[in-house]
Amino acid sequence: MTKRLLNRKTIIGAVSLLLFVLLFYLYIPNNTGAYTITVWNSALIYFMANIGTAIMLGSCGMVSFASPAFMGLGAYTSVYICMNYGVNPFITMLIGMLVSMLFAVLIGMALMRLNGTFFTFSTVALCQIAYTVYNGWKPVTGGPNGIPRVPQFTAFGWVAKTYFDNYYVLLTIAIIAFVLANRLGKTNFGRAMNSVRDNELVAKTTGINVFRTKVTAFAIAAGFAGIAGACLAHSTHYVVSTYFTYSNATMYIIQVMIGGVYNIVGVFAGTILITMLPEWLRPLQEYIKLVYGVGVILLMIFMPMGIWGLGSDFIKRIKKRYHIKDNVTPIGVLAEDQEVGK
Amino acid sequence: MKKLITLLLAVLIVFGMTACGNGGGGNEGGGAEAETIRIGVVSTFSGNNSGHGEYCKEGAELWKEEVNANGGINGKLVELVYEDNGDTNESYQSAFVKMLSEDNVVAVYSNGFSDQVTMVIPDADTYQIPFLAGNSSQACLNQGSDYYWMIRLSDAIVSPTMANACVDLLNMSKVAILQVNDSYGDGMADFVEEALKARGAEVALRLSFDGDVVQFNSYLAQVEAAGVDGIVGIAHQEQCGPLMMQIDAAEIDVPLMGCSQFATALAIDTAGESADGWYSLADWTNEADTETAQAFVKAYTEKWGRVPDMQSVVCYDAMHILQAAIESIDGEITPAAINEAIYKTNNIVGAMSTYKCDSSNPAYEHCLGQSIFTTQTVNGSGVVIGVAQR
Amino acid sequence: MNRPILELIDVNKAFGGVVVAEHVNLKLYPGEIHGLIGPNGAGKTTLLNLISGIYEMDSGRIELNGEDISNMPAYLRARKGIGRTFQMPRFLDKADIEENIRIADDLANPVSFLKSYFGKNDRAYVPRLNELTRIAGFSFNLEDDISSLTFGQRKMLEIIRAILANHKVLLVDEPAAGLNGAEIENEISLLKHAAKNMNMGILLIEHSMDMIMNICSNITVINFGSVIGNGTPDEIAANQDVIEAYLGRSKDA
Amino acid sequence: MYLQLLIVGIAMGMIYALLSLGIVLLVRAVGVLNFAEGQLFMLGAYVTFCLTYQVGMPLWLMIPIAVVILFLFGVLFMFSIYWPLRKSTWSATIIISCLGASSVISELVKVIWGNNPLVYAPLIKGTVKIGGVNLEYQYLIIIAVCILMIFLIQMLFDKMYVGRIMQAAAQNKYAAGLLGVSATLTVAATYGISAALVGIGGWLVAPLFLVRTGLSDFLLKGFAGMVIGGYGSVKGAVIGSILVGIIESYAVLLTTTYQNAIVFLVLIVFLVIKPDGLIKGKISEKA
Repeated sequence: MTKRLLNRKTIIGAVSLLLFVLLFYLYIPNNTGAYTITVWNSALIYFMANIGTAIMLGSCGMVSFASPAFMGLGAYTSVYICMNYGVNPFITMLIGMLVSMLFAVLIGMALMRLNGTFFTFSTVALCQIAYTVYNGWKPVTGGPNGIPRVPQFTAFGWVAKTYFDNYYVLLTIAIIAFVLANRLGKTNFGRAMNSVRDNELVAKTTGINVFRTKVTAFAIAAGFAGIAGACLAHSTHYVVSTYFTYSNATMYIIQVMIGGVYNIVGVFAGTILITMLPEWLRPLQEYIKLVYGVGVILLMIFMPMGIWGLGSDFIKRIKKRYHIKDNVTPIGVLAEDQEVGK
Repeated sequence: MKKLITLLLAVLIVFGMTACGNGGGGNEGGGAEAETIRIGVVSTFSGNNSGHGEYCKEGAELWKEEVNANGGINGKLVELVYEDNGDTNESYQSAFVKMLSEDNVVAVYSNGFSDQVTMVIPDADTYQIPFLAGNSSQACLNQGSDYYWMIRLSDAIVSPTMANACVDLLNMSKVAILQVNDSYGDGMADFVEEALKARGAEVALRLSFDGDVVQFNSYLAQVEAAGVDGIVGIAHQEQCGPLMMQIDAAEIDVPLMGCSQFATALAIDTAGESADGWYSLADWTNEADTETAQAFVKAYTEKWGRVPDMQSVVCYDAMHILQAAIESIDGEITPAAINEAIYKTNNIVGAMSTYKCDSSNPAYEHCLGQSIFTTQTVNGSGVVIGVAQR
Repeated sequence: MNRPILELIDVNKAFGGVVVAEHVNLKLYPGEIHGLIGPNGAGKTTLLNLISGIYEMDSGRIELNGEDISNMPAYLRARKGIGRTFQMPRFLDKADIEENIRIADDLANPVSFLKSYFGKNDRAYVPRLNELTRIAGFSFNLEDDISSLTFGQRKMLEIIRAILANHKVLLVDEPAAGLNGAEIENEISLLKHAAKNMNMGILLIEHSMDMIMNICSNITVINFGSVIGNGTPDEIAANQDVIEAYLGRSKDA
Repeated sequence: MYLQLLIVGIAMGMIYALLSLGIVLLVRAVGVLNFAEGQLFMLGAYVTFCLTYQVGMPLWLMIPIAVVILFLFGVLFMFSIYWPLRKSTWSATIIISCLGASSVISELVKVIWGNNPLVYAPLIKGTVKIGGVNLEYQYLIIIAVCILMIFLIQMLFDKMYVGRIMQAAAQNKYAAGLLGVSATLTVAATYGISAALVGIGGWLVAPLFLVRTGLSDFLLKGFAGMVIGGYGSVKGAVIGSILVGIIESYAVLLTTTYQNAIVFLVLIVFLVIKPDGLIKGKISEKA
């Protein structure tokens, strides 16, 4: 019985993977213009950063505004090493990620003593500090002028010249990030994070080091943000302090919440939606932000679990309507009953 | 179940997205292209700086009406295409790339911030479409792009003029520079400091503040303590008013010189009496006494019911430069041909200045502006006391 | 009898001026169900919190299997083998039942992060969970939400969770409160199973004297934070101090 | 110069205090950090501007009417932003809807009053010299009003029945329900009072910094003041805000480029070292 189940799951998985590859690698780039691709590119970059925010929020239950700070750290580290030592961007990107994570561990050790609102506010402060430093430290960050002509992605003689080339690179990195993060929730560390989110007392009495779990989650989030920042710099060929402002942080948080914090696919949907929304709402002209604000409030009120929550409710209803039963594992029923119940 | 939702969402998103993309693209092009000249304007029409976009659009629309009333350029009517660049740098780039790749325009004007312009200059190169910009950062010229054109005077050119005015006109010898710490302010302050030093004036203090700061008292306490005999201010339009008011309230009685933002109607209006006595090196003032300038102000005020801003006039003049360039083309009007024609720009009289492409100094070749006003604010209006040629 | 699994030696704790534990000594043996009783506000739950490390002691010593754990943080004590349940059952309420069970399994069978990341999602704990749930006399689906269980079932699931975590010591806080008769019967057999078959030492707070007298082999009585009686159920029933503490309280009330 | 910087810092701190008083009120009553408080501050400036110049009311009439309008707006805000989400298990939902609300308020203001800053004449023109600093008279008014407000809030919380209920509501919704008072009404009233309070703050700073949407940027400094002062303490919020003003002012001596960073760095250090703040608030749950 289990085998058959696995088969059905595998088939759905394989088909969706195939469709996914077809859609994202072939359909989109061949059916959109350069402009839409730039929008996709920024959505993919935001998505990478948002994975981190979603891990913090959905798994660990902490609202963090810090992702622009770590994006900046990743971006400037990568660009600095890349431009001064001529190292391949793909390698410097990883260095940027590691530097972000290192800083996150150090900062996290201080900030994770704070609970709830105070942690949130301290990340806002962190974001402000980071922006000020990026804007002021001219020798490294280029100050307010930023660093133009950042090297493009290159590998084995291939250079990402156009936005389409960047799209493939970013998509691949985003997929890797997605796969890495998606599995995280099913590990023991993922469960540790969830118990920290839901009930710290339960966490403590089941042997979970709450402090270390939080710091680690913060570092992981910073890692994703660092990669995203480096991608932003290399794909737009430019890095400047105004990429990493507090208002960007609020945008990221909105994207995550609109998508649905529980699931990374939801986060992806939210990111795409919020990034595309201004494009769709363009006919509204100066009322864009008004409609956007009202929309955000309504979404929070009527679907607090975001798009993902809406989607799973919808599927639940369909299953109920057509009497499709979920595969469940009954516990506590006698073995004989189990046979009969089937 | 999770996979099912995933699949559903992915499909929905993708089709929604591409449908939108195609829909947007489908409206453009086609038959209209042959008869009209399409010029793009990328500006901020939503969010915190939407004022810039409004002024810019009003200037452009005024020009379009004038041109089309006279039968267009070379018999072809002009059509303006607008893109809203939103709040972030990324959305600026998207809007700009959309303009270049999908809107079928032959040239683009944009009044984005300096860092945004810096970001998209490579895109203009890639698509080989002339890009006229309303910013004044030397860093943009330094990129050495073929397609980027600066309408105003570059900071590097203005700064010596400002230093001269400070030293000769206002007798400053020990100066405090108050600058906004963004791409515009920082670049400008560097050049001004250099130019002042070259003229033998001492820069005793250089204080920088963020773009959202409106409380300068702690800075002014330092300025006062330093005992300077002159202040140079470089700030955003919205900051100029409070800065002038606070300097007035602090009774710091030294000659004052500001960047072009200090002569804008908005800054003077908000500062009221406190604006009196400020000198400014301004690209534009509504009191400019040239014939074309007065005609522009009159036409603008009649059409829109308010006085123009610098954003309007820069855009208006950029359109005039394009008009002259397109008129000089014999054959087909292509972006490349227009760009070639801009290289031949010679003494075009705009509302703000005359424009000329001067290839004698390669560093400033793409900077078209020729003159800048020295103004003094008297009784709530900027009086032109001189015009400095470059 | 063999060595005590858990030993409290002269434990003291005060909140501000209020003394909640004073010179408390207690021994808990493996396989024993040890009752902890006392009037309301006597400091029973506080004592559990001190043992599990949620509060820090002011002075004294707690030994687990002869090892001093007095200065260990709560999570390390849990890893060493101290488990507990709460008056109001506590779960990860945004997660499903499986996840709630698996955090206990993670503690019982710790694997490295990498192994858990790349390894297969095995459910080795299911047979044992099945067995325990059958003893507890209810059933559920692993994929259900916690909210689909009744209050009594949740209390029992909490005990099951602690058993699955292979704790050596289990601190149970008022397991019978809010449960009906049948449920209490099932719960008692669950606790007895844990003590007998798993050789756990169980420290039980309960107000229902019936249950205490029925299942406990030893009872400790505390009042105002100090131990006023200790012994077998029969000894306690005859202890004059204890009777006074309870009767005195009923007079006030 | 050190004395001058001190005075300048205190003056600025008082402005932050106006904002942090409104924030602290909500923190005490509903335990929510309102990320749209800055927009309510700005709205106050616009509403008073409208009543004074566009409607043409005299001051004595304008203030009560403005207070009523802002109070009602606060109540509306509460019912649209806070109330539907009060039972949400994610603290983030309220933060997000506040962020949405801040965008809505800013944009509405722009639609109604346009993009350009507006000028609001000060109540008393001119400056006064204190300790070598020329300060606008407006600062003295701000300080006076600030002290008055602290007094009023203390009265409200400690002496009046409603205030005690509000506090009870913040600490234990269940208990507040038992008191027989509709928790809804108290929370609504708190939002109203907070909006009116902060709005009056906006009116006070308008002559100094113009009537403009950027006024909302003071929010973060107001937060910082409240956090340094002690979460939920009224006196603490004022003292903390003044401290933020002073730190910001003295930071100029060290560096101007990193001024902002210094303020927030001090804040983080403060949070980590002394999580309870200067004055321990009624609701502390930091660590």
